[in-house]
Amino acid sequence: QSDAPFRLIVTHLEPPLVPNSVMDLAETLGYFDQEGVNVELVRVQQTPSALAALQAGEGEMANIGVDALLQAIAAGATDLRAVTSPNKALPFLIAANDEILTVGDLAGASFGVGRIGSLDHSLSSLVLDSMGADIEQSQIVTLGQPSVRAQALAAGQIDATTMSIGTWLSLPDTSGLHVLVDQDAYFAAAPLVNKVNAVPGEVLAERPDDVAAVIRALIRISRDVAADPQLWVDGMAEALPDADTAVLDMLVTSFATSWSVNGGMSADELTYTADWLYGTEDFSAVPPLALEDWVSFAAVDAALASLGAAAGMDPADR
Amino acid sequence: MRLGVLALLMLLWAVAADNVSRNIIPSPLETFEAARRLWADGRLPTALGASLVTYLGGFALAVAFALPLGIVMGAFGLLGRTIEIYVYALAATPRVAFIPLIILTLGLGIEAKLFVVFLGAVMPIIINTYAGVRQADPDLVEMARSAGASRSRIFRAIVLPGAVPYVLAGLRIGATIGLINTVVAELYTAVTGLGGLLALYGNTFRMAEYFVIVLTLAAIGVVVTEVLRLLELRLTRWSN
Amino acid sequence: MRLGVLALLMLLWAVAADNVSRNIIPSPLETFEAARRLWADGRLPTALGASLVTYLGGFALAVAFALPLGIVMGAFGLLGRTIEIYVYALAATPRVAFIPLIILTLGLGIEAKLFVVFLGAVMPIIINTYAGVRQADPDLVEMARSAGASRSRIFRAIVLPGAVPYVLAGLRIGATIGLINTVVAELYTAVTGLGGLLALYGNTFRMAEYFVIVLTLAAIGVVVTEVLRLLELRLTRWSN
Amino acid sequence: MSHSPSVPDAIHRSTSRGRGIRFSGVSKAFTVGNGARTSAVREVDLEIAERQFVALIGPSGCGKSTLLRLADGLLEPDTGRIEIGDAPPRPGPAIGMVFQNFRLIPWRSVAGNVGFALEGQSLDRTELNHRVQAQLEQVGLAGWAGHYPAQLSGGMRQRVALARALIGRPSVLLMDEPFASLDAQTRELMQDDLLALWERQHPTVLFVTHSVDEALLLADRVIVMGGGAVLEDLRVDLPRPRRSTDARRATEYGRLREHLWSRIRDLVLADPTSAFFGRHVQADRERG
Amino acid sequence: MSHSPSVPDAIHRSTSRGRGIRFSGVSKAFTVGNGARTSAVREVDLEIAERQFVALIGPSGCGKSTLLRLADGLLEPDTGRIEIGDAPPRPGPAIGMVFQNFRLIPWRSVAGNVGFALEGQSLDRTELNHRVQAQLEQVGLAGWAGHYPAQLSGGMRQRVALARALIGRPSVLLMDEPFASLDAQTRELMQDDLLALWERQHPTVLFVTHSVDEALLLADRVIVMGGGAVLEDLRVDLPRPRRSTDARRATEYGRLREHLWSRIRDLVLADPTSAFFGRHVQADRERG
Ligand SMILES: Nc1ncnc2c1ncn2[C@@H]1O[C@H](COP(=O)(O)OP(=O)(O)OP(=O)(O)O)[C@@H](O)[C@H]1O
Ligand SMILES: Nc1ncnc2c1ncn2[C@@H]1O[C@H](COP(=O)(O)OP(=O)(O)OP(=O)(O)O)[C@@H](O)[C@H]1O
Ligand SMILES: [Mg+2]
Ligand SMILES: [Mg+2]
Repeated sequence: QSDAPFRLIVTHLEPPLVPNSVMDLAETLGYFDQEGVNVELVRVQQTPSALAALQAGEGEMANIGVDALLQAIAAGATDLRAVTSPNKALPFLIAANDEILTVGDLAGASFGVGRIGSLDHSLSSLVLDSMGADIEQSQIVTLGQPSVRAQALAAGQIDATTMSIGTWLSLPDTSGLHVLVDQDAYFAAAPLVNKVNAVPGEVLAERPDDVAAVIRALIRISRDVAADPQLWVDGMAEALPDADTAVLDMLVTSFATSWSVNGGMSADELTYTADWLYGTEDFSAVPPLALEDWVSFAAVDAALASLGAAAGMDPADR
Repeated sequence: MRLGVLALLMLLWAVAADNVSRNIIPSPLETFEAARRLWADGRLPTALGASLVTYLGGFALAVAFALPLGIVMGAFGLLGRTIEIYVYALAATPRVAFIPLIILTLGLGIEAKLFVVFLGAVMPIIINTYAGVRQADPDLVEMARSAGASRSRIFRAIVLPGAVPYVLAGLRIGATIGLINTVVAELYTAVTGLGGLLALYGNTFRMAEYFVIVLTLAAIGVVVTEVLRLLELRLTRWSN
Repeated sequence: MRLGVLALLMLLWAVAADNVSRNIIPSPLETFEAARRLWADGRLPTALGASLVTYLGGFALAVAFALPLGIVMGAFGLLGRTIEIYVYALAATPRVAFIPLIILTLGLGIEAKLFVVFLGAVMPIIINTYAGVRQADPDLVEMARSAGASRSRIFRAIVLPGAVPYVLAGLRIGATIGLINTVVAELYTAVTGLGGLLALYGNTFRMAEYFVIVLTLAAIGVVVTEVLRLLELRLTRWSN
Repeated sequence: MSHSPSVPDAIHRSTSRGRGIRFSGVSKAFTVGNGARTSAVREVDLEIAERQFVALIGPSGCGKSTLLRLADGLLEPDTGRIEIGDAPPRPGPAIGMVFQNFRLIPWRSVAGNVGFALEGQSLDRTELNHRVQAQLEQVGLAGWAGHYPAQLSGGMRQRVALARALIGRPSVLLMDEPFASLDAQTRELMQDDLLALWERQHPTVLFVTHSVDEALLLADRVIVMGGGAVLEDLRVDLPRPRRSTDARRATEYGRLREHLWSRIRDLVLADPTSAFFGRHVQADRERG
Repeated sequence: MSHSPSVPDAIHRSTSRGRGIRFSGVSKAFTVGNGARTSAVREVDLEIAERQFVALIGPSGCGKSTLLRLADGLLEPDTGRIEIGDAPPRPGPAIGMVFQNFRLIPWRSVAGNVGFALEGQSLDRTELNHRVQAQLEQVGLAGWAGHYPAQLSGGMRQRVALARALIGRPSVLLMDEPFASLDAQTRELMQDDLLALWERQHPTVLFVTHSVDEALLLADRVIVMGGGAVLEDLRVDLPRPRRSTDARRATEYGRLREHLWSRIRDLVLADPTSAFFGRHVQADRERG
């Protein structure tokens, strides 16, 4: 193993209120150290910065959206590979104001999305479709950043939008708003992997042991948290002194089956995700990739070989 | 001469495109192709139109607000000294800090966008106009007083023409920042126009298209500053 | 006088906090509490330090680059006219367009941040310096030539001092934009400093903390422009 | 034209009768640098009757220009009071001022500079142009209306300043060496024009000059200043016109001239507060 | 001090011997507005010997200032050639220039303005200050070294400009009405100083004046310009010193004076290209 720090690029600024926080906790709770890898978290604001940094050699691994990874590979960064996913599906929900009582009421109401054709737009469309509503009946308002969508909802400028549960819970005042489609229903309707940890080919070739060690650490902490939710609550409370423990308790129950105890790399889920993405508008001009052209199972398999596969929530099918 | 530099830049670009890894820089040819495509399918004209409305509208508002304020600040010394510090404080506050407030009060539509452009363009114009007015030639002002000119006539005939080079430099800077803020506005409030395309192609790594948008923005900047240059030539004819 | 305006603003703020819905505007008291907390737990000082290094470093680079360039553009008319259009084009190109290139070439560290700040601050200083140099009094320049002054001495003794008000206005604008770009840099490259805190509290809707950061940024802006004001007073003593 | 004046003309005639100027205990000091103050005008008491033509003379830096700016209401006195007619001075076209350093507006043409003084009044465009053109002819710049100040010679600039001061048909004329940049012959022409105007319109004139001969040619009264104060106040009781050699040979002329010369020479050389005090004086030097 | 000049002094002495000025077929026109051109200097052929004191005289706007700027190398002639000594003019402290409009640097003190001309040379600070102070004393501004131009009277500003031109101990002096803003007595003082300097250092002097008397007092030779051209070139063969009444009564003085007067009056009044052509001339007007 190399002495150089292994830089893991994340797109959140402090441990987020979702299972992705295992990356932060693995560092603060010493899981990386135990695996003998010197991990340094590099925080950037958004996926494009993370990807640019990864390609510039400013980091060895980055936690990014699957859509961005597929786009980047199609645009020429052909050596990037997804190797693990500590938090396959971000827990999204659809929030709306109190005038919208059912998804049917969305017809004619305004609905905030990032961009036309962006992932959240396509996902919301999929979810609403499965519930018998057509998002195109709503008035689509493109708003960019998730926090802007939340602000716009809070300010009464739109009637509904998709956001992560973390964003929802951090809204200071949700009076007059409610959750229209909760995270479980959302995931059930759109069972997609949306974030993965990607590495460039060079790192895979030159530092396979470090990559495996990082994945091992992430799998171990995921398993420990799945077994003992209080571990997550305590870790988060330590990292976020301002956080409300009641909220953490509530969140951890809802995450009970969301931990990537096997590295979060199910070939079926990944294939399904890619297939679905290639059907969306953003990818209309992008030639589809075969699974092996954007995923590498070797590292996660090496980790599972030493740790053994866990049964239950996180299928490790190939 | 300018064309020579342009040719040189094109060459540099081609070389850079060839040598920078991972297709981050598209080649001039790809970019040209993308431009043709975007123009033909109507996306570029539509986005350009939307952005121009935002940009020119916000810039016009900024000029209409900043010129009088800068003049008044310069004219009434006490007022200027009192509020300049707040103006600078406001200027130094990142625009993103205001986005929530703007959404709350102005919504997501054209008003909010105009306001973001306005916020960006207004500061340089105020600061330069203020500086220009304070630099008025005291001898000429005294002469005008002696001729019985009213305060407002002194302003129109002496102070303002004397501040023209400052105001023009302020307009130049304001115009460039206003353009940048047009993109910001289109990203942070309802996503539209060139800013929206920039986000789209940036997020989906279509670098050729992305470059087309960047070059379009640069071209708008050039056109506006050339217009300002003509204005300057007209206004400073007297000094040869 | 200034303090009076300050008191008025505080009052306005308190009223706004009470009346705007959904806690978008925190009350002055909450904000003060948050400031105390952030200061005590060391987050604010650390972030402030990091941001100041980025800001002042990038601004210094911008000054060191823009002043000579503006002077040279103004001094050699042909050169100025040739490159000004490119300068304006560059100025009008949104910073975000360069972020991927910057990360690719300069990485995520302090170099990239300094460069983003530099990019923002450099334009107003160039434009104003250029305008100031071109406005040099031709009679004085001729006098200096008559006295046998070399080109460089004419510059140091006549043209530059004459351009001081322009340069100072340019520095003011550059300083404010540099500060804004400090936040941008801290958001788009490795997240640190006040920009990082701003994003953090903005994204998680902790508005009191958010306001603390905004006010801190405004305070930096005020301090820097006050320093520039002192500089101006020193440099323009001769005109009372 | 000459036998039936238009209504605005009549109005101008009526305002253009001279008004007296009164200084009572007027002092003015300027702050320089580190709070030090230079006294420019000290305790001036002076009463100038309406329609009087008064020359102001004195060594360089003695406060002449400052006194004129006070009289125009451009500076507030530190102490004392100034009145024009019965009221404190109010700057305006009714008080014509020729500044020592011209003060032309660089971005206005010659015509624009001259017209500036009239723009406050609601004259129609043609009337204004007409008057500007007439005034430019008067100062010999008829063909230069469209030129900018930077394109003029020194003497031309001074004549533009002169035209600007005169165009308002002022009842009080304050002139700070208005002919200093003119060649002697053009200067004579302008002097005669000024006297003719004075006799026609009867303004009160306060005229700073560096030339004793010019003072004696033009003025009813010569005031000598030194160190900010009024040192002497001489009546000039010479018959007009005074340009002829005969007039200049009059003993009264010679007496006044000699007196003023030596008075100012003493101020320049013998006054211990003078900048030239102690300068070697060629005692045997005679003057003609 | 006086019997053992320091080395730099010796150098200055050696450069300060006059050099001749030669104009051969020099013309200069300015572009005004819409491409029209005003001719300011036309076909001037003029040779000024080294150490000569030449006065330049002529009506307002006839091209005197332009000729001086050409001689200083500040303007390139459109046609013709100018030489100072054997080479084209090269601006520098060895050619002292007093501009008609002073051109002081507003942000420099009086001392800073005067010292400006010397800063190109590698003088040490004390030597420079010493020379500046001496020069300021010469023009009667010893106590004003720290003042800024805006705090000076018109005559004081002119004297600063004078000091700046003289401090380089120039071998050629180009002076554009250098005493126009001075009272008559201070002007005499400065005239005498200039003559003394000329006799001591022997610069070549080209001196624009509006006063025939000043020209005849100072110059070896008087050039009359009109409409951009040299119209007359008069030797002044009067004995020096010329200030005394006797000298002025000499018939030669009277003849020259009368001749120059009428020549320029004709230029101003009788020349059909003159701005004042056709102006009513009081034919019976006599001059003294
Ligand atoms: N703005 C000013 N600031 C400071 N001092 C001033 C100012 N204006 C004039 N002074 C001083 O006041 C005194 C009188 O100046 P003033 O211009 O009235 O003289 P003057 O009689 O017109 O001289 P000149 O004949 O040389 O024009 C001078 O000592 C001058 O330095
Ligand atoms: N920069 C310029 N642009 C255009 N015309 C000019 C310029 N400088 C001088 N002129 C013209 O050239 C002519 C001669 O000007 P110059 O200043 O040499 O006259 P002068 O003899 O010095 O007059 P004065 O005695 O009034 O100072 C004038 O008609 C003037 O209008
Ligand atoms: Mg004066
Ligand atoms: Mg001249």
